[in-house]
Amino acid sequence: MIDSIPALMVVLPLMAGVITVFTGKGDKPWAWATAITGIVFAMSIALLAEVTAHGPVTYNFGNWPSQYGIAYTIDAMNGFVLFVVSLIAAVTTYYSRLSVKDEIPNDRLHIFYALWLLTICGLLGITITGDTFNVYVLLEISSLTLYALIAMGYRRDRRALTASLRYVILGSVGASFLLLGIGYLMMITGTLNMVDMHDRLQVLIHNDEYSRTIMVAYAFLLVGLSLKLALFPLHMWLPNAYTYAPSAVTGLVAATATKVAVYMTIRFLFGIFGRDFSFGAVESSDVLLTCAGLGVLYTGIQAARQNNVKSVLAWSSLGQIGYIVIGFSLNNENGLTGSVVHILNHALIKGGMFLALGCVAYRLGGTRLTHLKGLGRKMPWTMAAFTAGGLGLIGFPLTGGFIGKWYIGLGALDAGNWLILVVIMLGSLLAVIYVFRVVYAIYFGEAEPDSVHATEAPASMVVCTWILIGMSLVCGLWSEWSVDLAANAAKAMLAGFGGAH
Amino acid sequence: MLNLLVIDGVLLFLVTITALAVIEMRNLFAVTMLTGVYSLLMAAVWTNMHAVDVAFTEAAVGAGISTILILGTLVHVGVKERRREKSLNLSALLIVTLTGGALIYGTLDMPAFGDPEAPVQTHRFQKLFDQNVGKVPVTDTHHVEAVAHGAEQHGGEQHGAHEDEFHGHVYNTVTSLLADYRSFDTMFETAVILSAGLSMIMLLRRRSDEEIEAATQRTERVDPDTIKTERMDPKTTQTVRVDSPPGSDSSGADKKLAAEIAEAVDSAEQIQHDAPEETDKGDQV
Amino acid sequence: MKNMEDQVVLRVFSKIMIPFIIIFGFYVITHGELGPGGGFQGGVILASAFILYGLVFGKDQLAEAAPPRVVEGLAAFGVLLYSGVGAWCLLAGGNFLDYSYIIPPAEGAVIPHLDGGAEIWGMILVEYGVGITVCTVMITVYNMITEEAEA
Amino acid sequence: MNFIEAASDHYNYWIAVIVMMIGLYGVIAKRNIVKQAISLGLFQTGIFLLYISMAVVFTPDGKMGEAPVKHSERLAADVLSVAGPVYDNPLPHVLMLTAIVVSVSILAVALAIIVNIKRCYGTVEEDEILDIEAQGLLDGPDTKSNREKAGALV
Repeated sequence: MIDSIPALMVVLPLMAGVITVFTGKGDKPWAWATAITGIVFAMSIALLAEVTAHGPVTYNFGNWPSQYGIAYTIDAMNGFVLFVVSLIAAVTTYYSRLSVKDEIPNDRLHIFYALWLLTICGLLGITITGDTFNVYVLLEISSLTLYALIAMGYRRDRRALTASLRYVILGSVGASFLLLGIGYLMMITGTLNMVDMHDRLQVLIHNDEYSRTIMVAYAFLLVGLSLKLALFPLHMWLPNAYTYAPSAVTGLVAATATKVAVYMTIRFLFGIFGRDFSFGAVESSDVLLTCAGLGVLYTGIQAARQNNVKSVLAWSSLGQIGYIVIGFSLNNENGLTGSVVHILNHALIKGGMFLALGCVAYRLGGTRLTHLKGLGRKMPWTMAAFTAGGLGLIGFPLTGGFIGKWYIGLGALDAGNWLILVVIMLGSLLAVIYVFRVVYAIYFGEAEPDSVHATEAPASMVVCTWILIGMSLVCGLWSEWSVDLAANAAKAMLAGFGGAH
Repeated sequence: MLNLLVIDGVLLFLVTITALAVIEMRNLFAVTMLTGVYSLLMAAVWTNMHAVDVAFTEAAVGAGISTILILGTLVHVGVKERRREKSLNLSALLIVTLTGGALIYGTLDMPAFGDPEAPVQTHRFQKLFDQNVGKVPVTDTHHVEAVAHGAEQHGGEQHGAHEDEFHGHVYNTVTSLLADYRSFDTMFETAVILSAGLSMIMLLRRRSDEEIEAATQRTERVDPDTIKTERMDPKTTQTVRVDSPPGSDSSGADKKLAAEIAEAVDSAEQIQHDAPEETDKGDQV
Repeated sequence: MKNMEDQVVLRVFSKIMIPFIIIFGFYVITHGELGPGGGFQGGVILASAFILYGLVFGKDQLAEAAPPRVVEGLAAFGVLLYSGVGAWCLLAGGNFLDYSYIIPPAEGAVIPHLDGGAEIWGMILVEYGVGITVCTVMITVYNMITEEAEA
Repeated sequence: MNFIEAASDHYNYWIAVIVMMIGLYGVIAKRNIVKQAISLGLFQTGIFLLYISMAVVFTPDGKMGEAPVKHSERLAADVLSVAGPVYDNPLPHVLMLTAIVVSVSILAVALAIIVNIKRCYGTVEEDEILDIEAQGLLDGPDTKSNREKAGALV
């Protein structure tokens, strides 16, 4: 059975998601989804252990050779991302019971959880697959279900609908650009398999054949992926979508969707085109660094101006994506390690903080700054988690957020790019402002009449919040294991495809 | 070849004109009909290019299901597009020109249209078409090394692959690729369709059966959401949440609550109206 | 929709047509191995029969002929059938979706059923999975988009 | 490479690009969200055209290849080892079948959201929606009274 884990990682959430339609009403869909995501999480650990111990694993669907059929290839890099995604999925699913009951019409819970599991299936599938067209199909599964899940926030705030529609339009344009890029590559390589495509491309690049086509394919893939990961000038869909989505959905999306897109970008830049092309033949490093650097500053300022705390965190997510992009655009081992480890830490922190806000929304029906005033005394545990997460966002030493920034900073030093260091510092300063603006309101604000009667959120929700926040603290204090895994992943990616060269 | 190319050219010309008309027409009903025409023309183009399965699908989906879908939407949203924008949006035109220019620039290096020597026609095509790829023995699939880069070193075949005798059993190679070689993709395609259906149910179903029943029994309907998500009075929010799941009760209290809430929401909106800087500054594009 | 119920020609003609459309739909699904067609196209054609029925005879009649709950259940069942075939192959000892294991192989065979018989079975089952899902989802989409504007 | 040669070699791709760009223009420039969703469909169809063009093959003597459905002649040719007809590549067809399905799914979800927007905002014109949002009137839940207020604004 251990051999089948790569397939089951994706097939299990798919089949389970479909079965959820039949589970009926009440807590049954939730219990079912929780069990499945738990199993998937356990499998991801087993897979990561296997990959770390014995190197890349390949799984051929239908036993067709990977160049002809569809194959999954798991190496240190996507093994790690799979672990992150399934961890967040398991925790948010367990968390979601009360929150979802509160925000989604109760006669559709089974459909909600079916879509939820299909989203997870899509995200895991994008991460694990070794076939470029499969990426497109799975991207569409995860996006389609997310559009619907985000739109369901309209029961609480109708702007969820327009946010979701904007996501539909921009997300589909992004996916279409991806499809175009894949089409151009297929036209000149004749294959869809990532490994095969990488080999063929290296030959073509070396012989300087089809160079204009490769260049355009590269550009379109990069733009499409940037849309999906919400890189600075292409970020318009993200803030409102995160702000108005149902709380549990925000927790899941914010922690995973953009991270998976980041992973895909790393895979395309380093794995398929190869770093010699991506950062040598085309000067994408400067473009990416500029966009990401400006993004960090701009989104920091925007975050400090928001009155809805969910929106503060959404903008801050964009800034953190900026750090991750900076990390891998530096094109050296420290930078890439920083990116990968920040994928984990930011997922934990941001997931945890959004879950904390979900607790607030559950008790008060909203997450505006005025709602949070004086909550430090009413909901001590939730607010403590929020504050701890906030410290992580700033990159306070001994928190998870620090580790990633540290390695990205080291990468910038290695690259001799002082400007980036300044940007990271300024970004952290902005983070101090927007985090403490909220934290001040929490502990020193005068409670509004709305929140006088607020009490601590239900234990199950607080515990889940603390699992994520606690893990981020643990990753800050004992960072060796996560950094080791990330460094492994970075080495594998820098070495070309799957570390097999 | 020439006559086929002429047909191709004429059809593509029509396609382009129809696409322009779809964009420029203001009556959405006409736009819907033109979308159907566009799809049928596309289906003709693809038949001409021998993509029969694709043409079949486009005709069924583009001209059939999409049209019904858009018409169903128009029933809800009305058929008139209001004229607010200028006739030509220059910034959009600039973006489009740049994108299109880049794409055309990329085609310059491509193999010519219909080139039999193009990589897509030579690399790995013949075995797929002849359906004699041969499977990897199951015991070999998990081996960790050599798979990734074994291909070129082992003469284009993964080592241990067996010659397949499946040769020519399915006449339609599109089906054999769709349902066998790449059947994993097709499974997700089916899942995409299912998620679209589930999303529609999630977003558009107005009420569950029980709710509809309960609603018809009341003299005046009270939206259960009003009670659940109002935000001015947390005490009622909590009591309602604990005591009465939405839609399960129907009483005068409901109506009274709803009236109160409507009033409260009114005043809240009034406040926001007076002080716009208090409102959320979410990015609006 | 109400007006359509008075149109005798429409009613009679669609009643005649619907069985043929359904037969054609099944033909297209099954014939996908030999000519153009397959689960997706056939599914859409099958759905069009139901949608025609709904358009001409009204939504209530359609709900009677194809109860929404059953339709939605079948949509999920189609995907389950597809992935179930894959899982069956997995349990039988092959990789996921390795159709040659659909009919369990003989003892000790490294690669079973090279003659393609099992492959054909797998493809037909899978095509039916696609067809069922597509057909029922299209009916659901029609049902949902024509849901009353104000509840 | 002169222009005529480039055009005669790639005109099909170019028309695909033009169709795509017409769709993309609609997505960006049009303010009616139904129109945007339809334009998105046009854009995607352009991509399908590009892929399908990729599959076409001409024989050296200038004939078009055949549809990738094997006829009995083909099988006979295999048995007799004579050169059979040249066939188009079925792989892009397969990919585009999947992509068409995806595109109609996106259209369905987009339209579902649009119908809900119409309910809640009373309009499907993007600038009017933005006006309503800018006035901060939609900060409340989706209720009947709120809906009517939004409708009254338009």
